[in-house]
Amino acid sequence: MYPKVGIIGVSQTHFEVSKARQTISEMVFEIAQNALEDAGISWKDLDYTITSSVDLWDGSTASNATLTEVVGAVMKPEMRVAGDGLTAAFQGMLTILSGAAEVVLVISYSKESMSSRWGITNWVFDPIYQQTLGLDYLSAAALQTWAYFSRYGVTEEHCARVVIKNLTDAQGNPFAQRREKISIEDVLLSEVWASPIKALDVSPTSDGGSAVILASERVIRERKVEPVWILGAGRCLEGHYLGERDLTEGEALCRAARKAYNLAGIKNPFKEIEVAEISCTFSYQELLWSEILNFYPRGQATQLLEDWEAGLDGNLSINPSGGIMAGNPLIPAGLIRLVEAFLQVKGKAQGHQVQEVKRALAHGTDGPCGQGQCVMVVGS
Amino acid sequence: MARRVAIVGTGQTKHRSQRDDVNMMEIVYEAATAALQDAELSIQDIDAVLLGNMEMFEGRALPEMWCGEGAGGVYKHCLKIATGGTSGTSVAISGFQHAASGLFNIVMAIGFEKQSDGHTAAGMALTDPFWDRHVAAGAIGNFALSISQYVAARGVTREQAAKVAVKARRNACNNPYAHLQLPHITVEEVLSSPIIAYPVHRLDMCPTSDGACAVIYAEETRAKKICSRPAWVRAAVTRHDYSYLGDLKDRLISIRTLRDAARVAYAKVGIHEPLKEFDVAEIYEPVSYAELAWYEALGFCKEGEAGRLIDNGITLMDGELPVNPSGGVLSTNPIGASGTIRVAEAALQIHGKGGKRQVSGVNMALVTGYGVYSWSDVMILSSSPG
Amino acid sequence: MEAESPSFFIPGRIIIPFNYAAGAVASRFFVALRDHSKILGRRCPQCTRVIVPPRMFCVRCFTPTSQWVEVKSTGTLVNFTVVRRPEPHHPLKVPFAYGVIQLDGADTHLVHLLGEIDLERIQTGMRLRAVFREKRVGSILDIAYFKPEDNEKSS
Amino acid sequence: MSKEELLRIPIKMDLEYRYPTGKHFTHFFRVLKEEGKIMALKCPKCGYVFLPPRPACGECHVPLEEWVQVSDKGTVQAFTAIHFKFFDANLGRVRPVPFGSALIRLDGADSSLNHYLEENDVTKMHIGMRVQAVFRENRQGNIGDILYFRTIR
Repeated sequence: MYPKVGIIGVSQTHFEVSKARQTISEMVFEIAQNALEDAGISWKDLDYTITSSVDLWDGSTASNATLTEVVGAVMKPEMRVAGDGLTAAFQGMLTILSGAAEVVLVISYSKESMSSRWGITNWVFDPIYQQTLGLDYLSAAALQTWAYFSRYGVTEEHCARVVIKNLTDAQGNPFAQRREKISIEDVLLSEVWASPIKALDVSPTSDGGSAVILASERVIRERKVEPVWILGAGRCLEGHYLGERDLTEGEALCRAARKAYNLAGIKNPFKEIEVAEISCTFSYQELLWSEILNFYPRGQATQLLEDWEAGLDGNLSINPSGGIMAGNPLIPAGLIRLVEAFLQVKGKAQGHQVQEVKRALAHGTDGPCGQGQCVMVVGS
Repeated sequence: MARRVAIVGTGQTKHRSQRDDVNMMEIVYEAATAALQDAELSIQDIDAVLLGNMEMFEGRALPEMWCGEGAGGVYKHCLKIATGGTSGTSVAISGFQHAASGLFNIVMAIGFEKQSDGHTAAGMALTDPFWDRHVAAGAIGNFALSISQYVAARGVTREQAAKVAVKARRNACNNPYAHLQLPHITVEEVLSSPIIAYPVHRLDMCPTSDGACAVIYAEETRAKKICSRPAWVRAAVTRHDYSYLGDLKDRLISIRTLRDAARVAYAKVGIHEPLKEFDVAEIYEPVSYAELAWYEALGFCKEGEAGRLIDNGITLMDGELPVNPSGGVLSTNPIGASGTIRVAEAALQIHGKGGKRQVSGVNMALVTGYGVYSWSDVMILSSSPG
Repeated sequence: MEAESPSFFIPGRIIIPFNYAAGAVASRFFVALRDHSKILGRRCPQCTRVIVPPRMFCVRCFTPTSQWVEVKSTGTLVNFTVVRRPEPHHPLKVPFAYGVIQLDGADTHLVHLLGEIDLERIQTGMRLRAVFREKRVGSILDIAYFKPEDNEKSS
Repeated sequence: MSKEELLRIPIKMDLEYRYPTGKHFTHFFRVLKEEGKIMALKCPKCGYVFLPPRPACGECHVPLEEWVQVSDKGTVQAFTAIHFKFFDANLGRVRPVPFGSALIRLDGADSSLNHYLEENDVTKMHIGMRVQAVFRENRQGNIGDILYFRTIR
């Protein structure tokens, strides 16, 4: 991809069930300050801020309005992407490519402890045909799980192993929320929420957020910083009505990934990418998305469990941070994946660092059953 | 590095207080297909679709999931921008940035709102839960407070404000899409309409509308092929300001966000005498008094002279600088679309497709957006790529 | 530094009665459900699919649909879930089931509730029949649920 | 076509939120509740006194830590009386009108507080008018502890 945009700094909060000691604006200020410090720049260097948040999650209208001073946007431009945080990073990249800015703060957050995750996601469904049926992200995901299971022979046990894998990896991640040691039986015997999805198949609700600082190639050269470059990115939406979607084919993700891979010049992602941080609110999604991202042939993502369990995931590590399964709010989850991808490429991922990461993939999703998808490939 | 970009097509719905014949997603479809038709493009030609809307007004979370279908966003790059009242101009600016970035060639930006589905005033009063929500009375309350300062400082009269309200609704009669078309409205009528919040009379304020508006951007080579007279985007500037209603000392009087955005945009294009150099302006005036305040901030006149501008008919259709030939927000207000409509109407004037509201020989057009507690967007469109 | 004091919580309850325009196409679909217990679809002139519930335009072709088609109130179950975690927005008490149903005569699937059904014995491929509510108001819930076709009067 | 019945789908939103007051607002509301005092935050760099308090100064971008007590008396910067009825999602019903409201700069603060006036007759309001906070008897630790501002001489 030319011209280039680089990531020069990142930050994330510790993720917690509730950050009641902070208001949203206090939390966001902390995230922004830490990102600037990480990038070694000051507030005055910022040309543009992109926020990502959703009014209903925040429980107020135009909720970014109460954040102007803490995101550095007093008398400066701010744009809010009302959805996935990784898509906000995409918008931030475009802001630079279009010449509108050279240094951009992208920040995304959510406090799920303030409301009810399933109650809010019911309001995503169209009010005419779906909302009054009581659908939410959980019941929709359950339909997607069955569709995936029945077409490709994946089982509940596979999904339980995904949970174990993530929670084990999360033990190396100082920011992770859920790090307890549990067994496959614990997952399989946990309360059924919407069959076949059980309580422990679902990422816990979480408070927190993250930020990245993007900069133009000119600024990066001038400041002589070592960035992580954005090599490619793609975003795609698919249809909304569940009955009209093929829930196992993931057409939106397929197209978003194709676009990102093409821009990054990637032909075989499994070989050419060392780390993938992908957004999985539900355990089955790690397997499903891994196939659609073309890491594994269709129906064979369970191989990633075999590889991980044998300690042979050296080719491509998926969610070494423990991912969303260890606790990230839905809206910033994609941007947190980008932060993790950055840390891996920089070699700064501490306890969960994968060796010799040249390229990493970040994935974000919003909407029911991955209706909206965003993929970004970054590298040194 | 960035590419030149122009608006090559626009489409609007017929805006009304209540559209029962279409749902929220279908109203988006109506605008999208109208814009495609105007540009003589098919949905396959579009690389990215961007939506702008105020989600709380219809109680939606991620409305682009449902309404993205109507926008033609299925299997495309599609996302939603929301920045309060400036959502409509923000999504237009995002659309411009998408096309200028080099990653997308033809981009559609759509603003929409279906206010009849919800309670706009209720949604609007859901400001921050700790301070303003307790007392806030939406945009009307905000403006009423701001206007009390403006009137005291500048001495504009309620008759002068009413003249703005009259101009808008009369201009709207030339616009087949406008919501409030009142050919015989008079200053007296505005002044005798009930006070909704001192000193604002009902007819000083914008209506609530159902509607959607789409604009299509194309990068230079495609723009020239698609459109015989493209409306080139020459500047797009955003300024936001502090969080709480009481934060700004002199709200409409200085409106520093609009002043600064205009200063930067004018410098970029080389505008020195806006009243002379712009051929038309489509500005976001949710209330009559605001238009007068914007005249000053945009440099159409000296401070305190806005009343004279309207008294002398400078901004009427046949004046030196027609402001809002479309009828403006005062005539049509589907909030998430209101800013996008400003952009579309300005582009329409450059395209020469303004019909009865066409101003002759438009080469340079000014667009503004307003939202939240004094956030501003300024765009400049021109018949010349510069 | 003084010890960090615990937060208060400002309770906020957002209560807004929304009233969503169904639009002409969905209205006619609901009126047929309400007045005649009939399920209507729309045909896309381009891809010829019969879309149920009907749309004003085909999402795939971005073309207005052109023709009303009545479909059967019977169909085949293609996917389902049994919901056991209660939520205030649910229309039924848990446990209950959602089904994705291929209606006879339709080319798309319908998402709806399943009822009069043994939740332990739901299987894809089951034949289902719509059960209409007695008091119908013009809503997708005018179909109360779908029940197994061979299961007369329920258990 | 014109005779076709057009339907609407009613869905009532009723969502519960718990907004934590965090570090700054907790202090403000605690002092308001327990001591009946109004506190504001001062920027260490430019000296601007913010009310409502907040984590940072938007011009200087520095964290705000220095609490200063401001007066319960202040000056009206902007005023109105609201006459239109609207559905208050917070109350779940229409808010009673008319009511007076104002932006009030409390003595010692630089920004203004948006609050109710006791007065709802605009002919008795003006910019520069002096007002004083009237507190609720049993204060609970939220902005409603100030009932409204009454006109003083």
